[in-house]
Amino acid sequence: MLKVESINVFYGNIQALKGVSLEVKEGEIVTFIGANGAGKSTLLKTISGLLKPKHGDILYEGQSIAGKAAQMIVKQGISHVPEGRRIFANMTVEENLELGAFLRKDKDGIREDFEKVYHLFPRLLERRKQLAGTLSGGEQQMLAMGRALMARPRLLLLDEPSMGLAPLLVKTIFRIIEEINSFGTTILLVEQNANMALSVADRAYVIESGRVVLSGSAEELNASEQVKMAYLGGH
Amino acid sequence: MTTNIPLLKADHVGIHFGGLKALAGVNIELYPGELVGLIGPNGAGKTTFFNLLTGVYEPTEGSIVLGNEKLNGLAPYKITRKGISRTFQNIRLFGELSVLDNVKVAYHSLARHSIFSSIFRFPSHFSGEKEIEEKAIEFLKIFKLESYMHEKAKNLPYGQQRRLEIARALAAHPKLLLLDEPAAGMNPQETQELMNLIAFIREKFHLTILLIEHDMSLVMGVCERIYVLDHGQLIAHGTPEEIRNHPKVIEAYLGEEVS
Amino acid sequence: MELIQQLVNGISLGSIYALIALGYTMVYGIVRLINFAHGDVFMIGAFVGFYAITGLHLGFFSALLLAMAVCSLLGVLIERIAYKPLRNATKIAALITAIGVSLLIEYGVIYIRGAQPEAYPGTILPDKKIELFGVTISSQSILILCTSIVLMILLQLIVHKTKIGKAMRAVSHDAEAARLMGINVDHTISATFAIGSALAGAAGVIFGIYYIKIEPLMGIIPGLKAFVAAVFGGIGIIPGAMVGGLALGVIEALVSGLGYSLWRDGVAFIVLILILIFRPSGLFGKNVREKV
Amino acid sequence: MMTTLKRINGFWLSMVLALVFFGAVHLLISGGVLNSFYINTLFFMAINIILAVSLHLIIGITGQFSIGHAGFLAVGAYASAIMTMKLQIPFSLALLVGGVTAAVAGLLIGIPSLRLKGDYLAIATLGFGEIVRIILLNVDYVGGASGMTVTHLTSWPWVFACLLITIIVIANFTNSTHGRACISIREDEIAADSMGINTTYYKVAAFVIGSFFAGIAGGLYAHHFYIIQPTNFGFLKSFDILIFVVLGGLGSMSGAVIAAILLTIVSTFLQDYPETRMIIYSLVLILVMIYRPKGLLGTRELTSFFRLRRAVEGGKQNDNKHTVA
Amino acid sequence: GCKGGAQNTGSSGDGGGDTIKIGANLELSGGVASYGQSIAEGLELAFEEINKEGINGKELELVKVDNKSEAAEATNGAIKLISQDQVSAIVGAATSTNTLAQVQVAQDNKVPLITPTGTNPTITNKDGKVNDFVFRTCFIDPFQGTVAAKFALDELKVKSAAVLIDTASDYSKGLASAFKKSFEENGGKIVAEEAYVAKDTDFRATLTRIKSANPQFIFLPGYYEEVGLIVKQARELGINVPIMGGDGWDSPTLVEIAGKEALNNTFITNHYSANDPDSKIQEFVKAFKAKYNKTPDGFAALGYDTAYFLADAIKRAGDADPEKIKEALAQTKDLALVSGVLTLDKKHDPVKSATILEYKNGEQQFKTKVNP
Ligand SMILES: Nc1ncnc2c1ncn2[C@@H]1O[C@H](COP(=O)(O)OP(=O)(O)OP(=O)(O)O)[C@@H](O)[C@H]1O
Ligand SMILES: Nc1ncnc2c1ncn2[C@@H]1O[C@H](COP(=O)(O)OP(=O)(O)OP(=O)(O)O)[C@@H](O)[C@H]1O
Ligand SMILES: CC(C)C[C@H](N)C(=O)O
Ligand SMILES: [Mg+2]
Ligand SMILES: [Mg+2]
Repeated sequence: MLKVESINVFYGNIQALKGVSLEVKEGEIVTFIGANGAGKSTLLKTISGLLKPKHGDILYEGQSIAGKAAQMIVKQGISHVPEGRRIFANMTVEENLELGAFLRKDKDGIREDFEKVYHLFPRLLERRKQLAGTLSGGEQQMLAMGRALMARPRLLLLDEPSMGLAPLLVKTIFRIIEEINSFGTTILLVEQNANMALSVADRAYVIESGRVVLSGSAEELNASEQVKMAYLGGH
Repeated sequence: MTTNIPLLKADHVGIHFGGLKALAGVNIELYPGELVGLIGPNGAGKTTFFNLLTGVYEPTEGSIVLGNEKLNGLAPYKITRKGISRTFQNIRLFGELSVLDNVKVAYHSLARHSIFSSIFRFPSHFSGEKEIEEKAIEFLKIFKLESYMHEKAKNLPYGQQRRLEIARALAAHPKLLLLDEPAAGMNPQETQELMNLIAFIREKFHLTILLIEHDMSLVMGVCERIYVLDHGQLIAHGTPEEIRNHPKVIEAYLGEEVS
Repeated sequence: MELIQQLVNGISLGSIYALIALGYTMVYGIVRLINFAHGDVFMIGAFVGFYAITGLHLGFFSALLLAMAVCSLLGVLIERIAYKPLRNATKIAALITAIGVSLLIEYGVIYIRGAQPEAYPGTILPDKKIELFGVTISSQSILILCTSIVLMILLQLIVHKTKIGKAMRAVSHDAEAARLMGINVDHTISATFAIGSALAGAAGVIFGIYYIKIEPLMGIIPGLKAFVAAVFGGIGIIPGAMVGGLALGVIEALVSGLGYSLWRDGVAFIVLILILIFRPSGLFGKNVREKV
Repeated sequence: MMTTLKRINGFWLSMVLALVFFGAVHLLISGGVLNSFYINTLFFMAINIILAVSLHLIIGITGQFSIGHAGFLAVGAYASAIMTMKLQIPFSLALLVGGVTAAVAGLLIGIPSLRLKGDYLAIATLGFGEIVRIILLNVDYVGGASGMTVTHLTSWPWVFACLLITIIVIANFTNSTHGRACISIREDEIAADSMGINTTYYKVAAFVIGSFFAGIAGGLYAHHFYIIQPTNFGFLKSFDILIFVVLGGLGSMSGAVIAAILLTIVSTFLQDYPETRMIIYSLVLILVMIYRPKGLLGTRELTSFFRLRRAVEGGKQNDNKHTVA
Repeated sequence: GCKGGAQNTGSSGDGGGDTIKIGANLELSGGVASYGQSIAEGLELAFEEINKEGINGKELELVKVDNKSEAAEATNGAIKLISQDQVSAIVGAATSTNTLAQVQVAQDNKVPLITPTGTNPTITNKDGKVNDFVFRTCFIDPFQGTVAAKFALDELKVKSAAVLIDTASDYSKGLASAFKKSFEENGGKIVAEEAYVAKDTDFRATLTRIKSANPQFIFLPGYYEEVGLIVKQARELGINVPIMGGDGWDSPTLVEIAGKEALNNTFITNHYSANDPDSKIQEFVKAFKAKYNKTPDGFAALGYDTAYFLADAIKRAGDADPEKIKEALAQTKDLALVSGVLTLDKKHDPVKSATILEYKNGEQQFKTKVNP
């Protein structure tokens, strides 16, 4: 479904990604783990068109999307839930969700998806008219995910959805990720919380200083000594 | 729990922003030398509590007492000079300043030389600046940051930035150190290193530490006591063991199975 | 009676400020840039209207529309050439560029047509004096007031109810996140400048008709006043600009009416500073404390 | 100790260079080699540098976005002109009075308005500058709108001394714990506050010092220009000063100096092309900002390009006695 | 200061060659550009004529500087003319304020400064002392103000007046006080005194105040741009009493801004009238029309006259040395010019007549000529 072919990405003179390649198949949950500053967010931003790769290509369903404008990529069915949620704080929950469906014209479909999102996140239904900036961190995360779902994506990019969340909420969020996936949305998940991420993912990549250093099925990586040492903590 | 006189006593503290009651009736006592955790769901008011302690916001109710001095209404810099310093949930370093200068700033209140002596370069300027510089370098060594000394703070890797922030906070000579989610964005291994560092500085500087964290392995691992906030109110406090099994905490925060 | 007449004077002056302030505040609200060139776009609008009326012999409405169209184009052009390259630069750099653009427009116009003033023909819009209990109201000033109110409502509707308005607000809050929603940030910002500048253009024509005299530096003072008005009401807030403009006009008229006409601008600025000190985000602004 | 010694040496070296420059120009002037047109330009350049450096302390170092600097220039100009023209007080004292009056104005306006941030502070200072202008416009004692005629007293030694003192004082201030405190406010005010920095005090201090030197510049300006009028001190003048600071590179003192020199030359040179002068000037502004949005030098100092230690650091100076004693 | 002056004296004296440089520091753009442009046209016409014969074998060369109608620019311009162009004398500026901004420069550098139209008395005299390098070609405001006051009382038969002053202009302030003094001395009553600053556009609040004071007459000594707006807005507010001003009104722009209708029942004092049958005047009008294809206004005439005033002095001085020119200028006597016969009094002020004009349907109509 998505194929990234040895891309290089720069911030000015700093090279953040060095020849990264990867593949995501339809219906999978693929996770990316790696230390701070490894380049995980950069990778997602490049896929969703916020950054342009200097070399290499990104193929989505066989077509190249590398360097295309972000709004074109959204249109093709890739939604990105950015790091730090980035909800529109001065707008209501409902308006945030409406913006998620910005490019869509099918009124009925949008209404259906509203219901779907509210079903998935009943909390958001309660807070429909509340300004998003006054939501708690967990609620904001739900809103960010709901907003992305409103575009009816076929591929969902999630950047550290558990960051700064209470343990209880982390569990909820991961449950929802699996739920979304079970409805048929493919998911590319970036996480610090490697334990959790590996527990829901089918496959995983490990990234270090802009390079993919390891990849395999989630079980394989979970068992790998190298990964355990670096990312899973002692136990 | 080394002595019976609390270092810090927050008595019925609360604040509201417009209509929103962010904190209400919070009672917290910290004893010299303790390492205490503060946990709770997002938006529970943990950071806000730090902001009240450090004078960023003024409490609308209750009193905060450090030693035997009331802190209510004091400007943040005065509170810092009385002995509370902190790190921030979202790192707030002085990005354009060098790593060394970041620490030097925290030493500022120790400087004896006046603006005039600096402008006219009286001897006191040189001796004062020299003292600051030596102290700051000493500090960077403790935190193993001396090799980055002349680097701009904003160019440091994330983990080092967190470390520098703690170093800077310590350079202000606190009795009480407040750490707001120091492990956020760290992987388990980095978190482990951080735990060791915290334990180390507590010993070395005879600090009292109050720590906000969502990473339960860290909180349960190092804290002697834990306070739990929910919706601006204290819902529990006790030892890690007590908190882990506290029904209210499980319901509001930890969830069914404890990791 | 005199007091009421002064209020009338103040409101007509204030509605011109309001008209310019609307565009100012809208652009600021979306891109957080003090567009110092706004007053000069206003001046261009006045001149386009003038030439349209005297040269092309257009009527009021067609001249107005033409001026609005030219100005919105100009606004978009300014944004593309001078501000867009600086989107990621510091605010202050953008401010300096804005000052540069403002000077460029002023002196460009002087270079092209000279600095001499031009007088709008007095016959475009009939001006009837309406006498009410000894108070003289000109039909033009009523028209100006109505125009600004209508435009304010329209603008408020655009920003809050339409899709492009939602896009604008999204961009103003977080441009990158907006892009992830499929919003074309460049187009949205262009639209903002187009609408804001069209308003300035309209204000220019109306100013010309009301005050007759136009000249290349005419945008500086009204631009500054409108800016003050926008801040007064809470910059970025559309009804705030309206209220700020009217309040400024009334303050000025009252100060002059008391015989202190020379202190008029001084009082306006003192009120501004007091407002900023006691209500740092203006009358209608929400006082958002930085969350730490 | 060694580094201190080195710094002092560096300091004396630059002092010697400065004095050589001073002497050379002095000879050129008294020898009649420079005609008054060039002298005029030179004085303007120096006054502009003082203004640029004083605003640099407020905006570049402390991060307080003030765009009413012409207000302090005006206060200094009028205060010193009143001293010499109305009260027959010697020029040296008049200059000092100009500086002190401007500093007091800076204190009065700074305390309430420095609580504001960013654009709002900018607007408040802009308003303040306008208020100063309007007050001067309405005070008949200083001639109202027609202004005050002032005798020509500004001479090269005065200009040079003031310039040197300004640079030394502001550089010394910046390169000390006090300067660091100011920079930390610029970088993150809340964090600075939480590190024990009395942010209000330092913001006001920077404002007062900046205003003081703007006032000194005002004294030089008034006694150089034959006549001072409120219109000379409108917001466009403030913008001019702001432009020096931003164009040079926010946070870089040498940048501010270079920008002041370059722009003075540009606008003097352009005087011969009155029709296109402002057009070229504005294009220069726009293009520099587009291609170098951080200004000519960014935050770097000129000295860092030569890998030298900062030239102006350290030492007790006799020169300071002129203004302080 | 003085050194520079001594030095250019030298260079313009011997290095001057075949031309004598004369500076013109005028309002060629900005708020009162109409004055400066007229003066420049008059000057250029006269220079052409004078250069046909030459002065003592030399030609006059005009170096123009645009002061943009701003005082600071006027000072700058004077400095530039003296130090860079090393002119032998400066003509300008049109307005009193912009002339005053150059007085100190001229005095310090010892270069003669002649304003063709600056009518404020303090230009040539300050604190009872004559500025020995400063001259003018026109009458002064105390005279102009008196003429206006007498006209209002005697011809228009009004008893009360309001005065509206442009405080940014020394001319407006001086003329207003001359008017007030004379009006009150002769039995009139000033019922309102209000002020504005140049560049204002909305005067309705102030006019409303004046209206409620119910004056029979308004004296409005200002410049044409603001005057135009004021007259228009006054009429809009229903103020229909006669309004009178000085030479500052004289510009075609005034009519465009105020509109013909509003200008009815308004009067001004001025330097000359192109309709005056005097032969010297008609000759000038003809020559001017031939060159510029329009009727010269008072300022063009005064610019023209200033050139001859200066040429006469240079001839008598026999040299382009600024000091000598100054001496010669001060001794000017019975010089026949377009705007009347010019004799300088001890204060360097000419004694000349004034003309009163009335606006009818946007046209200036000659009313009377008043001799001092
Ligand atoms: N806007 C930027 N400008 C310059 N460098 C950047 C920028 N954003 C990221 N970088 C650099 O690129 C590298 C990769 O950053 P990225 O944000 O992709 O890391 P990450 O793996 O997502 O880390 P984290 O776990 O902290 O989110 C880092 O070295 C970072 O410093
Ligand atoms: N300056 C402010 N203005 C308005 N509301 C505020 C402000 N600061 C905090 N709040 C509100 O107070 C509540 C408590 O916020 P706080 O940041 O203390 O939560 P927290 O416990 O630190 O959460 P997290 O774990 O997500 O950091 C939230 O609802 C927040 O939106
Ligand atoms: C050109 C004239 C209208 C100038 C006027 N007489 C003055 O002294 O200012
Ligand atoms: Mg990331
Ligand atoms: Mg928090």
